[in-house]
Amino acid sequence: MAAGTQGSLNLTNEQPDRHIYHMDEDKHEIALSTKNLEVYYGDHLALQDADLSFERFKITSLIGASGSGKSTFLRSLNRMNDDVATVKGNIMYRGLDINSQDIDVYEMRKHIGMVFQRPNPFAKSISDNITFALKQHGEHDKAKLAEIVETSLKQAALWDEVKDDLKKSALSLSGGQQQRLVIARAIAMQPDILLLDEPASALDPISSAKIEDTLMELKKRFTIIIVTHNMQQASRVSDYTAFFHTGQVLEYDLTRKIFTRPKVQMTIDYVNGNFG
Amino acid sequence: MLNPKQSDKLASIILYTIAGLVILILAALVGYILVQGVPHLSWHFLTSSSSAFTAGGGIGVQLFNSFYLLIITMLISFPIALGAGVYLHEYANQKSRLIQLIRTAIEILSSLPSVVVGLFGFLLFVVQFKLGFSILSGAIALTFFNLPLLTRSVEESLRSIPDLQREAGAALGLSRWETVGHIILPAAVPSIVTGVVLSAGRVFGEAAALIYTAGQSAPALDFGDWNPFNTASPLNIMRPAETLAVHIWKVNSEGIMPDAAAVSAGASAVLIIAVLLFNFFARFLSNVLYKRLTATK
Amino acid sequence: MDSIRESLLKKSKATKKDRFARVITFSALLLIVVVVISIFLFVASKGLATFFTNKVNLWDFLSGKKWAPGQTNAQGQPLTGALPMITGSFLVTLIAALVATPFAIGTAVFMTEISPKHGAKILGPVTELLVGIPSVVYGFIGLSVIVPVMRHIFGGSGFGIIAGAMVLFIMILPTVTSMTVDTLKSVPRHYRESALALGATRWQMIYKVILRSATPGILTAVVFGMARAFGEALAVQMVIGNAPLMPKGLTSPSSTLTSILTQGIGNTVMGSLENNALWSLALILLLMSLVFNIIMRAIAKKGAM
Amino acid sequence: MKRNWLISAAIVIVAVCLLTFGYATRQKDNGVNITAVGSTALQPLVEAAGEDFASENKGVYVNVQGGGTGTGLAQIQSGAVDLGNSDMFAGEKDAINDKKLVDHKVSVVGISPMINKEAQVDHLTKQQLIAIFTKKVTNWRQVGGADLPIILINRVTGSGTRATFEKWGLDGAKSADSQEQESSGTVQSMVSSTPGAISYASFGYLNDSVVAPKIDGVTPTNEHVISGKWPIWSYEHIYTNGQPTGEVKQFLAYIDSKHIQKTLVPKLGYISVHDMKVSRDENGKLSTVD
Repeated sequence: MAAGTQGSLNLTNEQPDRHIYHMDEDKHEIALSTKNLEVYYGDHLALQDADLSFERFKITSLIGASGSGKSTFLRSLNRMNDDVATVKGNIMYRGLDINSQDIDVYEMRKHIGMVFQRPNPFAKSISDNITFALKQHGEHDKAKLAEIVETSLKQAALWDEVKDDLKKSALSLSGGQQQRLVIARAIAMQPDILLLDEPASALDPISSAKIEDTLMELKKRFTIIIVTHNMQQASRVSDYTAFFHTGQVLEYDLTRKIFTRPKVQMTIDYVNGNFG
Repeated sequence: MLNPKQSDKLASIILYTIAGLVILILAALVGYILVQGVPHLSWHFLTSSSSAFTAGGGIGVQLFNSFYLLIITMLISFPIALGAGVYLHEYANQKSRLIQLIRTAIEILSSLPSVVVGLFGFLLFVVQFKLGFSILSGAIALTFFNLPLLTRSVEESLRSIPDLQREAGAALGLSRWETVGHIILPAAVPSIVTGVVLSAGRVFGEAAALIYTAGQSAPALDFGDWNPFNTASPLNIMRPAETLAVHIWKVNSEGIMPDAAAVSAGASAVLIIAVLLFNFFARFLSNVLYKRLTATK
Repeated sequence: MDSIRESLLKKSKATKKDRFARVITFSALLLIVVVVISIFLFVASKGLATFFTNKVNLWDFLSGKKWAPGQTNAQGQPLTGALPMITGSFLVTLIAALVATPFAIGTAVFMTEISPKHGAKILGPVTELLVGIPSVVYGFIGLSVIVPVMRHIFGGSGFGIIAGAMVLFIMILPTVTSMTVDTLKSVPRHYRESALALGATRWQMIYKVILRSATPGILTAVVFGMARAFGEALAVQMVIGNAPLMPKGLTSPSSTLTSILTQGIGNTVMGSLENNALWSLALILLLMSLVFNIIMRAIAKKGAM
Repeated sequence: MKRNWLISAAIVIVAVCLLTFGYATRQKDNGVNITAVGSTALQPLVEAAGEDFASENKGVYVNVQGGGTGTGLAQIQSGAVDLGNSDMFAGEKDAINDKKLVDHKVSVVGISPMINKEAQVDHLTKQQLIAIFTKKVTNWRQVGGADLPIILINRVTGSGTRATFEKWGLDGAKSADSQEQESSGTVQSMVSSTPGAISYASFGYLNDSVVAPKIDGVTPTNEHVISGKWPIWSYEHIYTNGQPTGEVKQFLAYIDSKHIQKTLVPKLGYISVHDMKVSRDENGKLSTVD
């Protein structure tokens, strides 16, 4: 379809319809990339033609108005949409197309973790929330599990608040704490890539700031892709930003470029708060 | 015309009256049964075996049969209902026509008069498979009658657990089965137990499906013999077993013992108390189980 | 690196277990389906024998007013008119539902909007308790309490449609109420809050907002109760008078499909016309519960839109 | 995880061991089971006799179930059970082929009309009784009682009691359509609680709460049945498929024995066949017994 516009840098002064940053595999280590990704809900085409590459140990923000397809895109990356939608195209990870039927989905999700908009801890104790999946995956060494609980809670900046009552129900935590617990739970799996779907949108400003700090810390060890509504948040934490509009990626570039000199008119409007 | 404030007041009064009336009706119902029955209760009544035509018969065997049959029925029907409920809600494609058809079929089965289920069980199990009038035949018939309700309630319980929990499991690389088995089901325990308690109540009170399957005679049991292969053993599942509800039905319809009315009233009260105790026990168990499985205090 | 690639391409243990679980749970469902189908086939084969083996005219069966399968009319046709029972079943069910609905809604509103604490504490256990009472006990209470009251009010014998409907009303009330409570509870909180914020009185909020948005759920509860009432046998049989006659009024003895079916089935010989005719009644019951089910689904679908 | 496995394995092993042990040590004399199905009226008698019989003959169990006369005859005809209990001659049921069935009359039961007390009627002529049940008479006043409408309650079509009552009480007339009940107990409590009600049941259900009227001056008592003065009575039958053998034969002989006929039978409100001074065949022909 619009394949001609992508990949080549647009050097004319005319404003383009789309602008997709092309990541050179020699210069950047690419953790994940998509090719011609299309998502259908029934007959409805919710996302088309998404070709994006995500650099390792960087944070990439996905921004756009509600219904622009950014969450759909994110959820397709580790195939959380399999039950509700038809996803076509390729998702390349470690040289494999993980959107193929041959891939063991459960195995893949161990490496591509996800955190959701609303905190969803299990109705278990704080430490069980973190160790449960690890136990299921075959880790039974108690000392090691305890260590993982501590490090992942520390990484998620929750350790100091809960270290004395790890046996307490996770449901007794506040919303912000729950969300950080969920992040701790995700990173305890030692994934390669962490997908975050508006992780701070349901939280108060203080919790939200804490989560941002956590993210900055985490990007040293994980590749992070985050969907957000919050422009400031995107500009503060991310290295790259993709702007979604009506089911298409209109612009993808370094974050500072998107927020200072966007090339597409729609992006300018959105970033400046003219709609959305 | 009334102004909004007045109509608000009037409505409140009406609502209070209706709610009060309903509670009154239901309380009167339970009270009536208890008041009629409790005076006839005695240790002798609860433990001795029944008598066909003289006064002073008890309901000991029937009481034991009711519980035993309930347990056997649950042992057969609960795993099936659990499996089917899990498949219907966690695995099946909800939009599939076939699944919708199956759901409809199951619900229709649940509104079939139980006498039809009983006769079906009679012709198939008692006569065809030569299981005879036995606890086993009765339990299978009750299973048929119980499955739709139980499956439906398992499914409803699973539905009440938010999808967020399923997503959480999936995002950690847990398979659907691991998520269901370790996260969804434990969280659904209280509401599944409610469903079990409700269907257990129905099993307790069911008579028509059992008349032709578990039979309506209660041979005396030897409570010193717990070998399930002996005929007089309480645990034998191949013996005929009249339950409390069937006994009430029989006493009311054909009973010629002089104290038929008293036996019937006493047995009804016992039945209510038994259901009450069973509910209480099941709730207690579900609380313990829920706490153990979810580590919430 | 390579080990991860390999593990992605191989089916993991979890996947294998998951497939196994899928097969197991599916076979449980399959088992139920087999049971359902075999019962359907069983009832259908017996019930249709009346028409195919005994050559009873379907129309005569549905519209005939005289039920005496052992006897024949002037043309030598067996008297298998099921209309009295069909009418009786519908009347008791409808009246029971009509009476139960306002009570159920009123109680449910009281329990969710006015006094939620007491509501859950009282209704849940009572409902669970009442389903455990054998219907024969309901029947006897009907016989000793409701029938004399009816006799007092309306004269005559006291047996009849009204008495049957009253017993059914009490039997279905807890179920319909608790289902209605569930529906009301599922109305989102902000509906209430925004209505109250707009200055509505509590009654206006309940009437215009909550009941409106809960209507499909309430209807489902009522239809569900009707389905239950339609299939109930023993209790109704004792108070309705159980005479296979067209109901002359709401207080004259009449009968329902289930009552005639239940009491006749042991006294007829398997395979005879008398017996087959009873199975035809069972078939009607099955078809009726199919209809109730379709209605419930239609309501649910409409509510979802 | 590992420990849970061990525990469940241990439970299964213990359960299997217990079952094996139970199976190995079970009583080996689980011998003979006699199954009887049918008339609920006859059930208590056969049940009680069966218990006595089993205690005297170790290893024999008599399993008695109700289900109704129709069920009993159908099942004995198909050979699914050993004994079929019936309130009527098998030949009276159209759908039963009685060629292979062997009749064993175990007792006689008298049937009487019963009337609610408020009707204030304690004697009727047979003509009046027929008029009442055919709805030619609709108020108790017309037969000398209170001014109260008559409420008919019948047993269900196909019941033995109803067939007997119509044949001998109404001289073959069919009762008018009315409400029907399945069981004698229900009928009895309905008549006692419903003003103006009339129905019928076997003598065992008569008590102070209802009135059993004289018919043509004869009171419904066992003596009058035995002498043949009270016409409404029938045999209780146990049918076998072919001539009985072995334990079944012994059991039938046991029921027919003096021991049962003199004790259990009268206790249950039945009349021993041996006491009868009259007998009746399938077509209703009455003859005197010497």
